This record gives sequence, structure tokens and C-alpha cells, in this order.
Amino acid sequence: MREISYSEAIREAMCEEMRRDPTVFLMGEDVGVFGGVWGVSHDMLAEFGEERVRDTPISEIAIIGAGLGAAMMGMRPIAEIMFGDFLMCAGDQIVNQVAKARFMSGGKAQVPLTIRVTTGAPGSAAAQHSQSPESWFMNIPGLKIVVPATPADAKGLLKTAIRGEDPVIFLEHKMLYGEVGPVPEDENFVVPFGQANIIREGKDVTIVGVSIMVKKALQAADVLAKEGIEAEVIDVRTLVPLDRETLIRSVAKTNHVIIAHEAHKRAGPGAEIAAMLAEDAVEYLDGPIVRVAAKNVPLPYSPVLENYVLPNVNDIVEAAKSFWPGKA
Amino acid sequence: MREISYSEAIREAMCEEMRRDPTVFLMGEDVGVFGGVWGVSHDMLAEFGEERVRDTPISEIAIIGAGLGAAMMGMRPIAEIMFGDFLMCAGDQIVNQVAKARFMSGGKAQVPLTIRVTTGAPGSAAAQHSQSPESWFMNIPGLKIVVPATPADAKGLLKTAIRGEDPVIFLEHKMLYGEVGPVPEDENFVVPFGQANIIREGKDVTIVGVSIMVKKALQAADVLAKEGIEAEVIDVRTLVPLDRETLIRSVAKTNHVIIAHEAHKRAGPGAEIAAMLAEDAVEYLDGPIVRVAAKNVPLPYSPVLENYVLPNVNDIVEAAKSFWPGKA
Amino acid sequence: MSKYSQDFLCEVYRRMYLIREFELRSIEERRRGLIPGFIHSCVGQEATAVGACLALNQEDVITSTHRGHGHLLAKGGEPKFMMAELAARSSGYCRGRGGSLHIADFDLGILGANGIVGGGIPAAVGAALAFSMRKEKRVALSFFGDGATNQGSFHEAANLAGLWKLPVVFFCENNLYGEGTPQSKQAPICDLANRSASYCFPGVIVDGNDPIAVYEVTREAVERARRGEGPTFIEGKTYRFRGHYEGDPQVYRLPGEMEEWLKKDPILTFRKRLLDEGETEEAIREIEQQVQQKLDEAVAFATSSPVPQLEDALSGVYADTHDGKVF
Amino acid sequence: MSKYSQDFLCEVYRRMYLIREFELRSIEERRRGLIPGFIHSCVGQEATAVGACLALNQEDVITSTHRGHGHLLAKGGEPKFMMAELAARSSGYCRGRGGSLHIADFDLGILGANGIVGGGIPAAVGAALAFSMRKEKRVALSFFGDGATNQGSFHEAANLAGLWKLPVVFFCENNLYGEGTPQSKQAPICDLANRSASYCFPGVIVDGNDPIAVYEVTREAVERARRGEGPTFIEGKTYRFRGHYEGDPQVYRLPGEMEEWLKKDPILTFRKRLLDEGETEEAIREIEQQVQQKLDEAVAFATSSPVPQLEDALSGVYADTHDGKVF
Ligand SMILES: Cc1ncc(C[n+]2csc(CCOP(=O)(O)OP(=O)(O)O)c2C)c(N)n1
Ligand SMILES: Cc1ncc(C[n+]2csc(CCOP(=O)(O)OP(=O)(O)O)c2C)c(N)n1
Ligand SMILES: [Mg+2]
Ligand SMILES: [Mg+2]
Repeated sequence: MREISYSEAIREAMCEEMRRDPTVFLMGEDVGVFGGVWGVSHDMLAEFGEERVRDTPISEIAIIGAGLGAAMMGMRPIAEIMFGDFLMCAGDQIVNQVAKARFMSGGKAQVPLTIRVTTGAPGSAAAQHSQSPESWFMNIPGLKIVVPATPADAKGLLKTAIRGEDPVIFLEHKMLYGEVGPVPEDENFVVPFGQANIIREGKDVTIVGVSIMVKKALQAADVLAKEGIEAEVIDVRTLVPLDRETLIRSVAKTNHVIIAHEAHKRAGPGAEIAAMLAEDAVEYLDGPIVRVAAKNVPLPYSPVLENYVLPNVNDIVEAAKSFWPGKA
Repeated sequence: MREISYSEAIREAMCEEMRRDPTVFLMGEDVGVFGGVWGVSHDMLAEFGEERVRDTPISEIAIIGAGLGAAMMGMRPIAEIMFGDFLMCAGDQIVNQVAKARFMSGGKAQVPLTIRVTTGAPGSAAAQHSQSPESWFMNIPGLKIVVPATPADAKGLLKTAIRGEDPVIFLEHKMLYGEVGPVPEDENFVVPFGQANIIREGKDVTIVGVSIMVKKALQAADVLAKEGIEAEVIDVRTLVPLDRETLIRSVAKTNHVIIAHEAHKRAGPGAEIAAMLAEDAVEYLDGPIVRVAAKNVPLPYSPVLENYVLPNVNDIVEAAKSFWPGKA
Repeated sequence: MSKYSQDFLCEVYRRMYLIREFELRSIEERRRGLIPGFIHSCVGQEATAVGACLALNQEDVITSTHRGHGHLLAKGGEPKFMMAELAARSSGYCRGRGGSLHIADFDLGILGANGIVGGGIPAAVGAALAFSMRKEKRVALSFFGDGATNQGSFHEAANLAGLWKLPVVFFCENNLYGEGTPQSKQAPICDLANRSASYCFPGVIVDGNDPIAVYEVTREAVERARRGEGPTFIEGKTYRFRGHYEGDPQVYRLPGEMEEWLKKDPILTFRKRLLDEGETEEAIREIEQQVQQKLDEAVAFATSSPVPQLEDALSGVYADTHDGKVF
Repeated sequence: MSKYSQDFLCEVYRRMYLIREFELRSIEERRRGLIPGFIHSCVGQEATAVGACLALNQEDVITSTHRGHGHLLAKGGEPKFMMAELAARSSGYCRGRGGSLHIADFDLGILGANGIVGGGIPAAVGAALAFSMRKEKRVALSFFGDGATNQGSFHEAANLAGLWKLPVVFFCENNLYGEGTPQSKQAPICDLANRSASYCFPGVIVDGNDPIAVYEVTREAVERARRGEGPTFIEGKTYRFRGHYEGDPQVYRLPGEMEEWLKKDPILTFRKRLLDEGETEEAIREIEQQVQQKLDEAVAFATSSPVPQLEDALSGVYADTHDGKVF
């Protein structure tokens, strides 16, 4: 299969959907002339024109709110928020309007709105440009939350988001944009929500990865393999809906689980995953549910400090080894 | 000890602090002439005047942002947000400004800002006026999150918030305002953060309650006692900081734990508590960590539906009994 | 007035009277226990709702507010489905899930009341964007209060609409108060219509108690929007006759203020004008009776409708592609 | 100009030149690897920063933006602590935790740069509220860009300040772009100063490349604020000479635009004026040399300063009452 980058995969999903469906359009800050500050929408303006690739003012409330209104009127907007950190500028629109419109209206409002947003620390971007908002809206019923970790999933999950009838927060990790991998060319290739992906099988410990930490989990699994520990690595892919079955089944097999995400540890996405497992799979556990995550401090600017705060491959390796202290 | 209501206890804390410290003041929508839509600040305008009891426009961003600026300049603002649901209107100010000011400035900014806000479902107020935002900001380092469940704690914790140097989100449950209980008259009575309160001892199961669910946990404990199950009820009091030691010690004794909160189950405050216990106390557990919480749907208007969605005493009782299926 | 047909004028009256009486009925039914939730009644503000909505076509859309009953009825909302919703019945507009703050009827172009001040304004702009992109000649009108103009959502939405010249009408019902705080203590500006200058579209002030005046400025704004010339801000000066919500002690009213405004009661005033225009007392009574009958039916419908099934609470969170069920 | 002393004019030049050279140095040091993070340079916009800050006293405060180096230096920020911060050293203003986007010095009244567009405006209003409540004759000035005026935060903050007549100056640096999007595609209004009418305080437009003109309008605004007459909105029309951030391909510039503006380079223009005013080339060179030396020292200071200790990351999240440590 041909290989393209995560960034190109996202662009491809958008372009294909915009070609097949005239109701799909993209709007956000600098998505047009600039091609997106991350370059994801480069040259889309040329193909689709100003009507469908819309540069907006720096108005997150208006971007999300206009997306909601357009979606309710039958369009399928893709609203880009440049950094996950800025989602909170539109907090009310997301939490009180977008998420609840369908339910409150007795099921009548359709909100096929995809909110594309970047997540994660790109390196020395400091506290307001490095956050991982994966869990910020997990408590809010009505939203779907998607965390692609590979180019193929980025394409397939984004298509599902755009084609679906519900609002989706689609989190693109900045440090994965350059990641290259096989991506189906099939225009109808979609990846359904709610299906975690077992990307490496193992019998000793389950590592549930979120977004970029899937990659680090795989690297950790390589290291662990050399020490005789066979890790099963699962890419959660969507946080809402969460594929409970796959996670539970894996834990039933390995009896040990690590959850790895770049968001802060406290009340990050791993909290819900751990709590779910502690409720539904506790009988399978032979040890603690360990979360490998960013420390509970704002992301520091200094590379040394940032590196210290962010979770890394070695943290996963150490966590896994801690299950078998004798082995160390 | 004389008994007063939760609402009066909060008012008393504000009045006492405003009398002893001229930098303390209250601002928010309708806190003055109206006395607060919940009546909490009744007659404070008369005592303290318009300068210190400030009616604001309906501008949550400005309320929180002005609170931040005033706090950094040496005032101790109490900013009232009428409903927890509206916190998201000021999401950026809370998450990116208030929470991070100290850290980002290298520790220089002081932000003694208390954000008083109501939480919980008051009954048929529907999806935008009934939410429990306890966990919405738990992932954000830099904030303290306080959930008083009794009149005494409401007073003592609010004083700690006002006197402290950090931003605090102080969540007042609407259905507790009328609750009456003993409250110390001592002007210097404060309740420190990070100390959970064991309000009923028991050996069989630990019930960790958040806010109004503490009350329901106590009622459940009474029911359980009749069935021979001795529940230990712990009022968590502050979610950030969380009193891990007290919770772990209790679980070490009872080996069973239920976490009860009114927020939606998914990624509610119980997720973090459960995850913490699954990580640090798993060896003590003789069963699943059960969360009793609101179902993952927006709060419905209909009383029948709302009642079905919200957690109740019986849910706790049933959860506890499920640990001993033989007993049923 | 005489340029309008008697039929039209009667229809204006019919809608205003319907709103007034619907509000009084629902207040009464709330007292009697049929309605469980809060009500923010629009008694006194009927003329803005009716004047504005009469200027719209059915395929045009509105977004509304916490004080939305009037807007919805004026846009064609069925009293019985509204009453059933207020009574939290499964036959209500939102199947009992929404209540007063969230009534919507997409078939009628009612995109929803809203519990968040200013919360519905951006969505109206988004709807207008959809119309504009599809080159449909439809218009979105957003109702909001004076207080809402101090929300960031108003500002960002107005800027976007002005920038993109979208077919949207910003309709501000300035009733002089936001809850218990007078408009003068919420913004330093007295005529909120002037705020439209920040977004380069016209701002118009109108007597919000005169439905015909409201109709005329709104029609002009709607036509402007349909011609692709962009938004208009309309400020209807009006007054609410009851508390912010039912039960509000209203400690904040200025002495004599209410009395002055009661003289301008839109229903009574317009009724008099109708008579002056040659409408007969009997014809008006007939309208009133029809309305009362409709409301009797609405209450009866609500009362006899079933409450929702418990498992109803779990559906409608997501789309049918997932059975609409929670996960 | 001649009404100003030579000393004052030299100080204006010194600060502008310092900013320009600080920016160029930091860009250079970033290329060389001393500085790890992004830089949004204000090259071309020195006159607004200097003119505005010269109108302030030390006890007055500012809030700044992502393009904040100029503001901070103009307000008295020490180049060496700034450079050390950019280099992520523990001797930096924020101990290496903040970087370019978050530099603050509370002693100098610098309440912080900001990574959120419009994010710092409400805090300036809050600072002004504190001054007003304590009856201090201090003023808060908030810098922000043209793009920021489309944020809800600007609107809500301006409304509150106008309502409460707080001693705050809203200083908009209109450099015609927000990232790669021209101002004309962000708002339908050309003169952003006119937006102040929505909040009932004056709006003034000034040549943002003329530090003396900026100084004069700001001084007037500051005096007005000190007299308790409330806010002023100042729009300084200016242009940024470099990319939005270093590395920006700048595909969006209009042909010829840059050339036109380069003719109005605030540094070169003011230098010429200084000479015209009778300042000698040598005296100016002397200033420039002093600045260069200061910057040499700043870079040396930064380079030789230690990077933070790992556990530093865990403190400063909360106050000392909790050891400042995370929990
Ligand atoms: C964001 C937000 N803040 C506060 C409230 C509480 N609230 C409900 S209605 C209202 C007053 C609204 O005033 P206005 O916009 O003038 O409308 P009116 O009630 O006068 O029709 C307030 C403050 C809310 N619902 N949403
Ligand atoms: C709320 C928010 N949205 C988007 C951004 C990304 N961003 C950073 S600077 C910038 C442009 C700001 O334009 P302007 O306010 O005119 O300031 P300038 O860069 O021209 O000085 C944008 C969009 C941000 N930092 N914050
Ligand atoms: Mg009003
Ligand atoms: Mg700009």
C-alpha cells in the first residue's frame, strides 16, 4: 500500500469528502491562504474555493457556533480550532450547545459537525499551546472524541466523523503530522468508532495507548520483549465511544494493564479507562492499573522541564517491569 | 452549637472575611440588589455597599478575567458564576489564564481568586442548568476544586479558599442550600483543603461521597446497617487536592469501595478517585470499584426522566449489596 | 395601519393574544402543578415576537432564548405541543426532555430556545451561512435580550455575520433588565442598536410594543438580508410585565416604571387600534374565544398525554446510526 | 517634536532601537540554537510599544500578547532576564517555565505576555478595578492586536471597563494581519477604534509608526483614566516586518505592501528626525553601541545561566502555603 503522512491522510480525507459531498466544507483560522498553520489544508483553497475553505476571524465561539448552525441546517462543516488549548474559548458552544442540541430538542437536531483540533506538546510551546484536551469534554454526553494515532486511522476515522450525524472532537497530535504509514486509497475506507485496535499481541501486560502514546507503547513493547515481557499494545482510537470489550478481553488475558496518554495524569482520559476497568475487569487484575501520563503541572517552556513532565517510552517500560519486581 | 443553613454558612463566611479584610469583595450577576439568584448574598449590598458587592453584566469572561486581574493586584475577589453550566462561557479564562498564571510567571503571580458557583440538578431545570462540573477542570493543574457537603464545611472551606493564595472553584450544591446543621461561630474556624472527612465509620464498605451524594451515602448507610452491612462514609470535601491517604486507609480496612457523585459517570470526579485507588490500593480490593453517578445523558427536563438519570440512595444500597450476592 | 388588510391586522392580534394567554395559562398550570420547571414569561413583550416573525417565511429560521414562548408561538409553534413540553410529556416538542428552555421545531424553522444567555446567536449565524452557501433565499433571525449583548458570543457572531454579509437579523428585545439588573448597570450604552456599527451593518431602534412598527423594520431587514446585503441589528424597546421568572420578588423595579409601561401594554393598545380601524368588538371577541379554545385544548392535550418512558432518557443523545442510544 | 527635551527623544530612540535589536538578536540566537521555542517578533512595531509605555509610570501595569517582547522592554523589562527566559534558563523571568509567550515581571507592572489572543485583556480590566477600588491613581494598559478585537474576551472586558469607568487603556496594534489573514478578512470594520463607541468611551487612531504621536495620545488616555473618566481605545496603525512567527513563509502579503511600509520604518524614520532635531550622529551611535553592549551581556548572561533543575517543574503550581508544589 502507498504510504503517506498523517497530515496528508487528514487532508486526503477532507478532500475526498468535499469532492463527493457538496455540503462538506472547512472553516477555521488560516485554513485557506495559509493552508492551515500546520499545513494540513495546503492547496485546498485552490481546489475548493473561498466558499468551501473559509478563513475565519480569530473567533472560536463564532467558528464552533457557526458550525453548529450550519450543521443543523444540513451542512457538514469541518471546523478547525488551531490548538486544543483554544477549545475552551468556545467552551459553552461545545458543552451547552453542540453536545446537547440533539437531546434537548427531543432528538430532532442533527449536528454533523466535525471539530478538528490539534493536541499535544510540539516542543517548548509552553503552557497554553501544549495541552492535551482529550478528557476535557469526556464528561459531556453528546460528543464523540476521537484520537487517531496512525495515518490510516487519521483518514478512516475522519471520514467516519464527517459522514456521521453527531458532533465529533477530532484530536490530531502535532507530533504525528509527519508520521508516515500505509493508508488505503479506497475512497470509502472508513474506520468505525468504538473499535480499539490491538496492534501488537502479547500475553503479559496490556498497554492501552492514546494518540501519540500508542507509538511510544510500541517502542516500549520492543524494549520489554528483550526482557522477556510480552506486551499487548492497544490503540484506543476513540475515547467516546470507548471499546470496553476489547480492553476487558485483553486484560482478562494479560492480567496487567498500563494506560498511557500525554494528557496530565489527574482526570486525564486514563482516569475513565482505569475506572472502567476497575469496575468491570477488576477480577482479572494481578496488579495495579498504572497510568503513564504527563505530571500534573502546566507544560513548561524549558525543554529539560518539558521532557521531565511528559511521559516517555521509558516510563512505560518501568511501569511494566514494576509488575514483576523480582525480574528486575 | 447553633445551627444554620448551608446558604447562610456561605454568606457568613463571605461577610466575616469581608469585615476582617478590605481586599475581599464579591462580584457576579445579580449578587447585589437581587441578593444572588439563590439568595446567598442577601443584604450584603446594604452592609458592604456597591463597591464591594458588585452587580456585573452577563459577561462570564469579564467576571473571571476581572477577578484574575484584581487578584494579581492584591485583591481577594469572590467571583460568582450563577450556574456551573456557565463556567464554560469563561473556559479560557479559567483554564489558560487563572490556573496557569502562577506557574507560567515562574511563581510570581498570586491569584487568590475564589470562584463560587452552583452545581447539581435543582429539579426540572434541564440540560443547561443542572450540570455538575466537578470534573471539568480537574485535569487542569493550578486550580483547587472544593465540594462542601455540609453547612460547617461550606463555611470553613470557603474561608480557606478566600484566605488562600490560589484560585479555587468552590461548588455549592443547589439542593444543599436549605440544609441546616451546626456551624462554628468562631470567626477563625477554617477547614483545610486536602482532608477528607470520615463521617461514619464502618468496616464492610467504603462509600466516598462527593457533594450532595454524601448525604445520600449516609442515608444508604442507614439502610445497609439494617441489612448488616456496615458502611464507612467519607466526604471527600476537596477533589483537588485529593486526600489519597484517608481514602486508601479506609479501603484497606473495608476492601470494598463505592464512589458516589451527581456528575455524569463517564469522566466524572469518580473516575479519578477510582483510578487513583486502582493504582494505589488495588491490593486491598475484594471487588470492583463501583461508581454511582448520573447516567451519561444530558439532564432531562421531565421529572420522571431526570429522576431516572440521577443517582439516588437506592443505587448506593444496591451497589453495596452487590458485593455480597449471597446475602441478597 | 390602514395600508394593511383587516385580515393581517387580525392575525397580528390573534398571535399576540395567543402569546399573552399562553403565558398566563402556563403560569396558572405551573401553579396547579401541571408544569414542573421554571417559566420565564414574555408577558408584555408580545409585539416584538409577533412583529418580527410575521416578517419571516416559514422556511426562514429563528433562534430564541430562555424567554422564548412568544417567539415560538409567533413563528407558528403549536400551543399543544408546547404545553405538552412544559408539562414534560412525551407528546411535547422535545418529548419532555427539553422543557421551556429548549423547545425546538425544525420543521417550522424554530432552532431552539436556549438556556444560555447569548448562546443561540452564533447558531443563527451558522444557519445563515448554510443558506448563503447553498444560495437559498432564506434568512435566520436571532432573538436575544439586552443582557445578551454583553456576551462574547454576541460579539463574535455579529462580527462574522457582518464580515461575511450573511442573511441574518439580530433582534434584541431590550426590556430594560437582565434578571434583576437594569440595562444601565449592564452596559454603558443606552441604545444597543448602535453596537451594530462595530460590525458595519445598520442598527435600527423600534418601539417594541408596536407590532406593526416591529413588522416593518424587520421586513426591511429581512429583505435586505435576502438581497444578500447582510445583517441588520434591530432593537425593540419593550418591557416585561412579570418577574424574570415566576416567583421573582422583583425588588429591583423603579417606582412608577411598571405603571408607565402598563399604559403601553401591546395587547390592549393594539386591540384599541383594531377597533379604531373598524374591526368590531364581536370579531375580536371571536378571535379571543378561538384562542382560549385552542389553549383549553392545549392544556387538555398536555394533561392527557403520557409521561415519557424511563428508557427514553437514554436515547436521542446520539444519532440513529448508533440507535440514538447513549454509550 | 521640539517641545520634548533631547534626553526624552534619545530615550525614545534608545528603547525603540533596543527592541529592534533585541528581536534581531533573539531571532539570531534562535537560529543558533540558544532559544528553543517559537518567537513572534515585533520588528516594525517598536513605536507603539515605546510610545505607549513612555506614557505610563512604573506603578502602572500592562498586559501583553504573543508579540510581547517590545511591550516588555518598553515597560522596563531587563533584556538579560528576557533573553535568559527565551533561552529557557533558570535565571529567566519565569525561571524557564514560561518562554516568550508568558514573560512577566510584577515588580515592573508587567502582568504577562499571553499565548491566547485577547486572553490578557480581561485581566487588565481587573487590575484597573483593583486600582479603582483602592483609590490608587494607577492605570492598566492592555496591548492587543487587530485580530484580538474579534474575540469575545475583548468585548466583555471593554464593556465592563466602560460601564465601571475603570482606569484602563485598550491599546490595539493594528498591523493589518492576524497570522496570515488580513484584517479586512477578519472584521468588516476598517478603523477598529470605532468599536469603542459600543462601550461609550473614546476611540483614537494614531500613526503607530510615530512614537511621539503614540506617546501623546496615550498620555492623554492615561491622564483621562487617572482622572477617573474611564477607558480609551487607541488604535495604532502599524505593520510587522517579519513573519507572524520566525519561519512563516508569508505567502499572504500583498505585492508592494511591505515596500511601502518599510519606507515608514519607525527606527529609521525616528533616527532621521533625531538628527533633524540636532542630535549628533555620534550621540546616536553611542546609544546604539550601549544597546548592543547590553544585548551582548544579555546573550552572555543567558548562555552562561544554568538550565532549570528537574524538580523545578513541580513547584510554582500552587502557592507557598502548599510549598508551591503540585498535588
Ligand atoms: C451565560 C449565562 N449567564 C447567566 C445566565 C442566567 N440568566 C438567565 S436569563 C438572564 C438575564 C438575561 O437578560 P436579557 O438578555 O436582557 O434577557 P431577558 O431575561 O431580559 O429577556 C440571566 C443572567 C444564563 N442563563 N446564561
Ligand atoms: C484564542 C486564540 N486563537 C488563535 C490563536 C493563534 N494565534 C496566535 S497569534 C494569532 C494572530 C493574532 O493576530 P493579532 O491579534 O492581529 O496580533 P498580531 O499577531 O498581528 O500581533 C493567532 C490566530 C491564539 N493564540 N489564541
Ligand atoms: Mg432584558
Ligand atoms: Mg495583527
